[in-house]
Amino acid sequence: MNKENIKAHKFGMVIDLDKCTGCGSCMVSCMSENNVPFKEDESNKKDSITWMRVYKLTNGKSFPDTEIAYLPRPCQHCGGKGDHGHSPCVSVCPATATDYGYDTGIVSQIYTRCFGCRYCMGACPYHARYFNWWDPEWPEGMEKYLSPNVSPRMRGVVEKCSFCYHRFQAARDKAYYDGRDDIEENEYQTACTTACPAGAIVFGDLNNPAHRVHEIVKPDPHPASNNPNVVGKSRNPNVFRLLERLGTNPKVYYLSEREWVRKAGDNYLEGEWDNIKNHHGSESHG
Amino acid sequence: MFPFNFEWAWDIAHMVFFGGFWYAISILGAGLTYCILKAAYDTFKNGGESHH
Amino acid sequence: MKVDRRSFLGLGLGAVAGFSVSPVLLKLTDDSSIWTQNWPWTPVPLDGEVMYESSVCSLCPGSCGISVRKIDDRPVKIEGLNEYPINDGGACLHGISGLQYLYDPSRVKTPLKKNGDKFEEISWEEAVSLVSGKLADIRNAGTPEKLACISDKHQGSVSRLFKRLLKSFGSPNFYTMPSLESYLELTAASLHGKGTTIGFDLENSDYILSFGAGIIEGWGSPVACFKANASRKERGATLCQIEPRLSNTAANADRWVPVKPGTEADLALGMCAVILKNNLFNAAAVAGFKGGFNKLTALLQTDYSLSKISEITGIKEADIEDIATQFAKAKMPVAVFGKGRGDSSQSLKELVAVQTLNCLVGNINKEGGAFVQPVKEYLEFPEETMDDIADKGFAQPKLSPYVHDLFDKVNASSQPVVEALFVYQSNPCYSLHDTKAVKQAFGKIPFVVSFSSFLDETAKEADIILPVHTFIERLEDIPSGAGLSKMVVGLSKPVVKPVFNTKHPGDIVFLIAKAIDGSVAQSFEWETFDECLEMAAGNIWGDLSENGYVILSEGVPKAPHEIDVTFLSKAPDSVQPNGDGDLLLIPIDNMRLPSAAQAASPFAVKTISDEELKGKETVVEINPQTAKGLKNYDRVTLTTPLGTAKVMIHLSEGIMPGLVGMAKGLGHSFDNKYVSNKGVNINELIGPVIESGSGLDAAFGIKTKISKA
Amino acid sequence: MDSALIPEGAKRCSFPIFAVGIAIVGAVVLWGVYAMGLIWWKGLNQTNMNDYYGFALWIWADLAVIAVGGGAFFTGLLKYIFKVDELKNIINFAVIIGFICYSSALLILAIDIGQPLRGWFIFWHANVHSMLTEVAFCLSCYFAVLTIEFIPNILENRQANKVPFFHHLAHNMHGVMAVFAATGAFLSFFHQGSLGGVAGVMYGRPFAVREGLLIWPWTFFLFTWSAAAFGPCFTLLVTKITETITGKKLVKDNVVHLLSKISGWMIITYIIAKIIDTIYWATVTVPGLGFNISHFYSNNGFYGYWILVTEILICGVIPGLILIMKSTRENPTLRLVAIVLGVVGVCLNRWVMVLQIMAIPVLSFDTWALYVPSWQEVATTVLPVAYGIILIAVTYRYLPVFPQEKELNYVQPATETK
Repeated sequence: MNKENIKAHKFGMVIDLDKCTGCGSCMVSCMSENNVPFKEDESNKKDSITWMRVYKLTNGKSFPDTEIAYLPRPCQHCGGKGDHGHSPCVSVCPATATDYGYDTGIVSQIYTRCFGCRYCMGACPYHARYFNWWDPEWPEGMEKYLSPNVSPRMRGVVEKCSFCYHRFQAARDKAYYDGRDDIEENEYQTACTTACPAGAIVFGDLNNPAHRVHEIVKPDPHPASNNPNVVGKSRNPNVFRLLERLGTNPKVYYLSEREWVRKAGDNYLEGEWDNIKNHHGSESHG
Repeated sequence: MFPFNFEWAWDIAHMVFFGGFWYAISILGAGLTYCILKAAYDTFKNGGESHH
Repeated sequence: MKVDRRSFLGLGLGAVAGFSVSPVLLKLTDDSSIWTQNWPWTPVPLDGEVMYESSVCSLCPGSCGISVRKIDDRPVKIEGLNEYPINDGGACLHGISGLQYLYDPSRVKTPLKKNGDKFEEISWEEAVSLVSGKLADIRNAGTPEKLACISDKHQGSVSRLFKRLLKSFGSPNFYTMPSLESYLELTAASLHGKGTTIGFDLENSDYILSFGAGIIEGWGSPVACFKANASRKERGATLCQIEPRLSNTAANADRWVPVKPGTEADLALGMCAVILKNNLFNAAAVAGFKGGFNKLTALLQTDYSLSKISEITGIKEADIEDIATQFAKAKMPVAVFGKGRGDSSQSLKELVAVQTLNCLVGNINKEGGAFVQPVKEYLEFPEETMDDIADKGFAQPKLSPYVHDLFDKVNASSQPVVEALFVYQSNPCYSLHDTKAVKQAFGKIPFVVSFSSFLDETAKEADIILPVHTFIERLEDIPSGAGLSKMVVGLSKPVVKPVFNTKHPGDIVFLIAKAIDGSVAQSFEWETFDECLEMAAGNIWGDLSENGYVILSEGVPKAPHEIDVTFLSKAPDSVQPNGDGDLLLIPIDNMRLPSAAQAASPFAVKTISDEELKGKETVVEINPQTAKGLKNYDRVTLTTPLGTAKVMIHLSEGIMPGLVGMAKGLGHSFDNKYVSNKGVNINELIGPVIESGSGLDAAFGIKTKISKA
Repeated sequence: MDSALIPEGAKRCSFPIFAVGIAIVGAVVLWGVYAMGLIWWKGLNQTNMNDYYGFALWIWADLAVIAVGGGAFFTGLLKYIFKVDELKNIINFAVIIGFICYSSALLILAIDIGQPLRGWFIFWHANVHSMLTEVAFCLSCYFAVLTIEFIPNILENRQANKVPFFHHLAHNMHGVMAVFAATGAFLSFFHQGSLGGVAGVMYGRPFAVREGLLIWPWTFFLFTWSAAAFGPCFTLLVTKITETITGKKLVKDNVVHLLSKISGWMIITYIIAKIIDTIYWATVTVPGLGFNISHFYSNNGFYGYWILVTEILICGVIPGLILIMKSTRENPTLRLVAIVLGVVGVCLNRWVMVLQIMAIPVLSFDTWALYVPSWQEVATTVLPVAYGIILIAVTYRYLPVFPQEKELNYVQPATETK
């Protein structure tokens, strides 16, 4: 557990919700990259495996003042309270089937280890975790397009977004092969990032000031003044995280110039938002 | 569960948790063993008579 | 010793105890868990050497460059191709799902012949001889013009070969399905002269005035449009979306102006009037107007006054004036037309009216404006060899100007006006209005040949199906850039060996032509399509095969253009919807749901919102005011003059009261349980409305009633 | 025909009647077993659980039976450690009930997990930071303890006891029972607690999360306490039911009164703690995360403040008060009411701590998720009840479960002896 290792990466992404068009490319790119199965009826979104799910947000106003925004939701790869790596899901998994990579900040899922207790799903407020209620099935011949980089999951286990960890491994191996001790920013990009036609997703190392994601997010390395659990809050007034006040410390940030969209990122008591919106994002009273 | 499982770490959490666990197990084990042995002993002492 | 109950009991317990301490249980436990980790019915993809092959996607007119990741000879992932002039890396969900089409359960695996109401497999030889035989009969009867062909587009070598086959055979009846390209060319033909087309410089414009064009709904070349739209933020460009419903484009726009459906043309002309009245037009540009500009001006001042237009469109006078002014005063404004994806029915009045806005502010062939230039033809074929029959037949007038009234003609007459019909890369029985009538027409055509990869709605109506390679199994030139400022032709390459017993459409044409023999065969003296394409592409072939694409035109065209407003100055009427219901049913185009030739993939269907599809039922969108106490997912019956449909409703504040929005692209009926038998096909509920003066099907919706089911 | 097995001097119904009764309940068991088979064979798609409801009916049943099964460890604790000797007259039954509850709990867990054949990974690859790991370990160990506590009673069967070895074994086990009971109490404290911890540590779920002491959220202690408090209620309830069915008085009133009294005081102390916890959570914890508690009880078709009131006041405060006051406690009807309310209350608490947590939206743009269990879930949840009835019937018939039975039913059977 080399928590203090300075060379440790902290991969994360920032998604520009003003650019996102809700087109679904990220969802499908993720599905085909990660051998996600499909079944006859996927219209019940509560049992439809979508590592990357695009939520539709509305400002709740009536015609013609109503507005829509789309919010893509991969696994948030939470660093947990104080960013110590005790993500809500990792800390509860009884069989160490999901783990926190202190060298990458990525929350892994070991399908052959998971025995399907689903505690992690209960613990995740983002519904980023999905259970294989059914055996995965592909129409005859279609299993030929499955990628060897990600093993298809068997029935009865939990799966979720891995930030395309296999792409990181590939990039790392290549770097090692070329005798470099680290990978380049563009060498490791997730499938959703590369697919997004609007270029709304920026992925990189939050620990590396040279990376675009860091430039946009400007994460504050110190715990938030009013909530020691919150670490890595963005210094960009238009950037926020989902449910930041819970202290889950996601590595997925969102960017929007629309106030109502930023407000939708967290929960606020009467009047709270107005007090804090000016000095940005979502302050916490925790 | 055992030091040879790779999750195992000699940290406080494991020592406390499995300390408690193995402690309980050994108490139960010891207790049971005692009862069985004692019962066997009594059985032969009283020549298979269930009354004493 | 005698085994009494007591010692038996003891033995039993002993046995159990012995077994439970033996390693057998442990071993079993371990093995069983290892088994669950390697269930034989959970596939394990084979590993191998990783390769990337670049090609071009032809699932939609966007024609993006794609990079296909392969493991040995297995394609496993399609991604956008970096540095490709159209999409530069990005990709849409349908292109990414491309591999699912390759293994689609509804693929036609070998030539099929209709026998009764079932299909039976036949050999290619038999299939070709059946087709050529029938064609020979038609020709010998001296009525070659009774062979008709429907293709998705008229550009590109494959379509050209079909056209060539018809001409050398002796028929002028080559039709294309409605598409944004066709509308761009029609509009250009009306205003700027035949043979020209229009492109919009969205990526440079600073004020985009969109009349319902679904710029992020799949309009034109989707990925390019996504990029242009996304760059607005940096460029400080404004998007004003005029549309009755809060589409994704409207939601993403800087300004959304809800307009009464079908009044867009009047709004555009109303804005023209404002621009003229307030002297906001570009005098130099207007000086060049032909075709009765004064007449038009007069017309605009009288019939398109602010107050009138405000009433017709339901938009405040101030807003109309404001938008018109902003548009006219912008440095690089552009007005964009083509409702939704721009590939369904449109009114020429609306298209021309919007383009006239561009003409008035003089942004034609200016950076960030509308580019008008001749359609770039990059292919050269030798003259067809025509015999007398061919000459005679080809000289006949075309049966009808557009594909939809071709079917009207077929249905109208008692004896067959069309003896044989070829259908390539299109699905009229699904995607044209009033599909029932279209299917009826197919029934009346004695001999229908489908060149399709899938057993889709149209293929099902055919007598012979000649299955063609899917887009990643074949070599083809893909002209692209629908609606864009640049014209590009890309080269789609076979990245995988054909999965089934299919052929390249071009090669099939050759086989048929050669089998008909005579002058027809002489027009097709190529051995393979590859050879033919190399010849036809001629001077650009080198670059095309080298780089995978050739840019035909880029940047502001130098070509001079004319502006002729005759069509508008004749004061054409706006179309009115059919039916008598109190509500108006309008189609909703949505990026996640393709509505044309290609059905959605299982992945795409998985992304469809449960506000559009729930289980097997279509969910329609209505405003709570219209709903009158109905709740989300209540079931209602939709009734239009064409029929009824049971649907669920979703209450949305994003749609104008009085409207019922229904997603396009649902209700397929072919053999793919992941995609078909889900919801209703809106084209079964909406019938064509022919626009006087253009003859186009301009139905933008249909009156409907809803009643609680 | 089975008279040889029936305890000496005890009156039992005729075997055919007994057999018929067992057969009827057995049918229910078979139904449950069929559903269980379906689930193991076809997987959890047989349930109505989904990605929002990873925890559902079963986990509630699991927590509930463990809570009401708490009577065993608590009674044992009082009897063997605190030497409350009267309780020897009910301890056997308490142990049997506990045995039923815990075996059911383990069975439910075996059905609930998606990969039953890998279930042992929870031990083998244990993550000691997970409350569920603690549950699994303590639960199975404590089940072993219950089995050990149950064995002597079985060996006291008329026939078994004839075997000298069994006779002595039973005798010796009674001898050291205090050691087992102590271990059991220790284990129970931790698994009851960690079951509460399961919810309390979910800091992604504002409705569940609690602050606490060291690694243990307050729910940890509340669960242990509530199990100890309401467990005896369940023991008494089942005793009452058995007495009604058999038409015999089986446990002397002084024993019942004593246990009721202890239970009463436990309930009162628990409910005070629970109220304080609720108030602190509602006024400090949750607002700090941006929620009004109204959020948890509105805008949905089922969960309202009624559930909070029912759990804490009607099924907590009221039974507590009834049981601590001599007059009400010794009134059979009121006592019964209190006992029933208590059992309902603790089950309701477990329901809230499993299903309501899952139902509540946390993301501001998410919606309430309500769920209705499938028949397979219901059947497998009913299964333990039926199995419990059968086990009680059999043990009552063939084992000397109630030491006072003979005495109470010698002179004038089935009447109150005051």
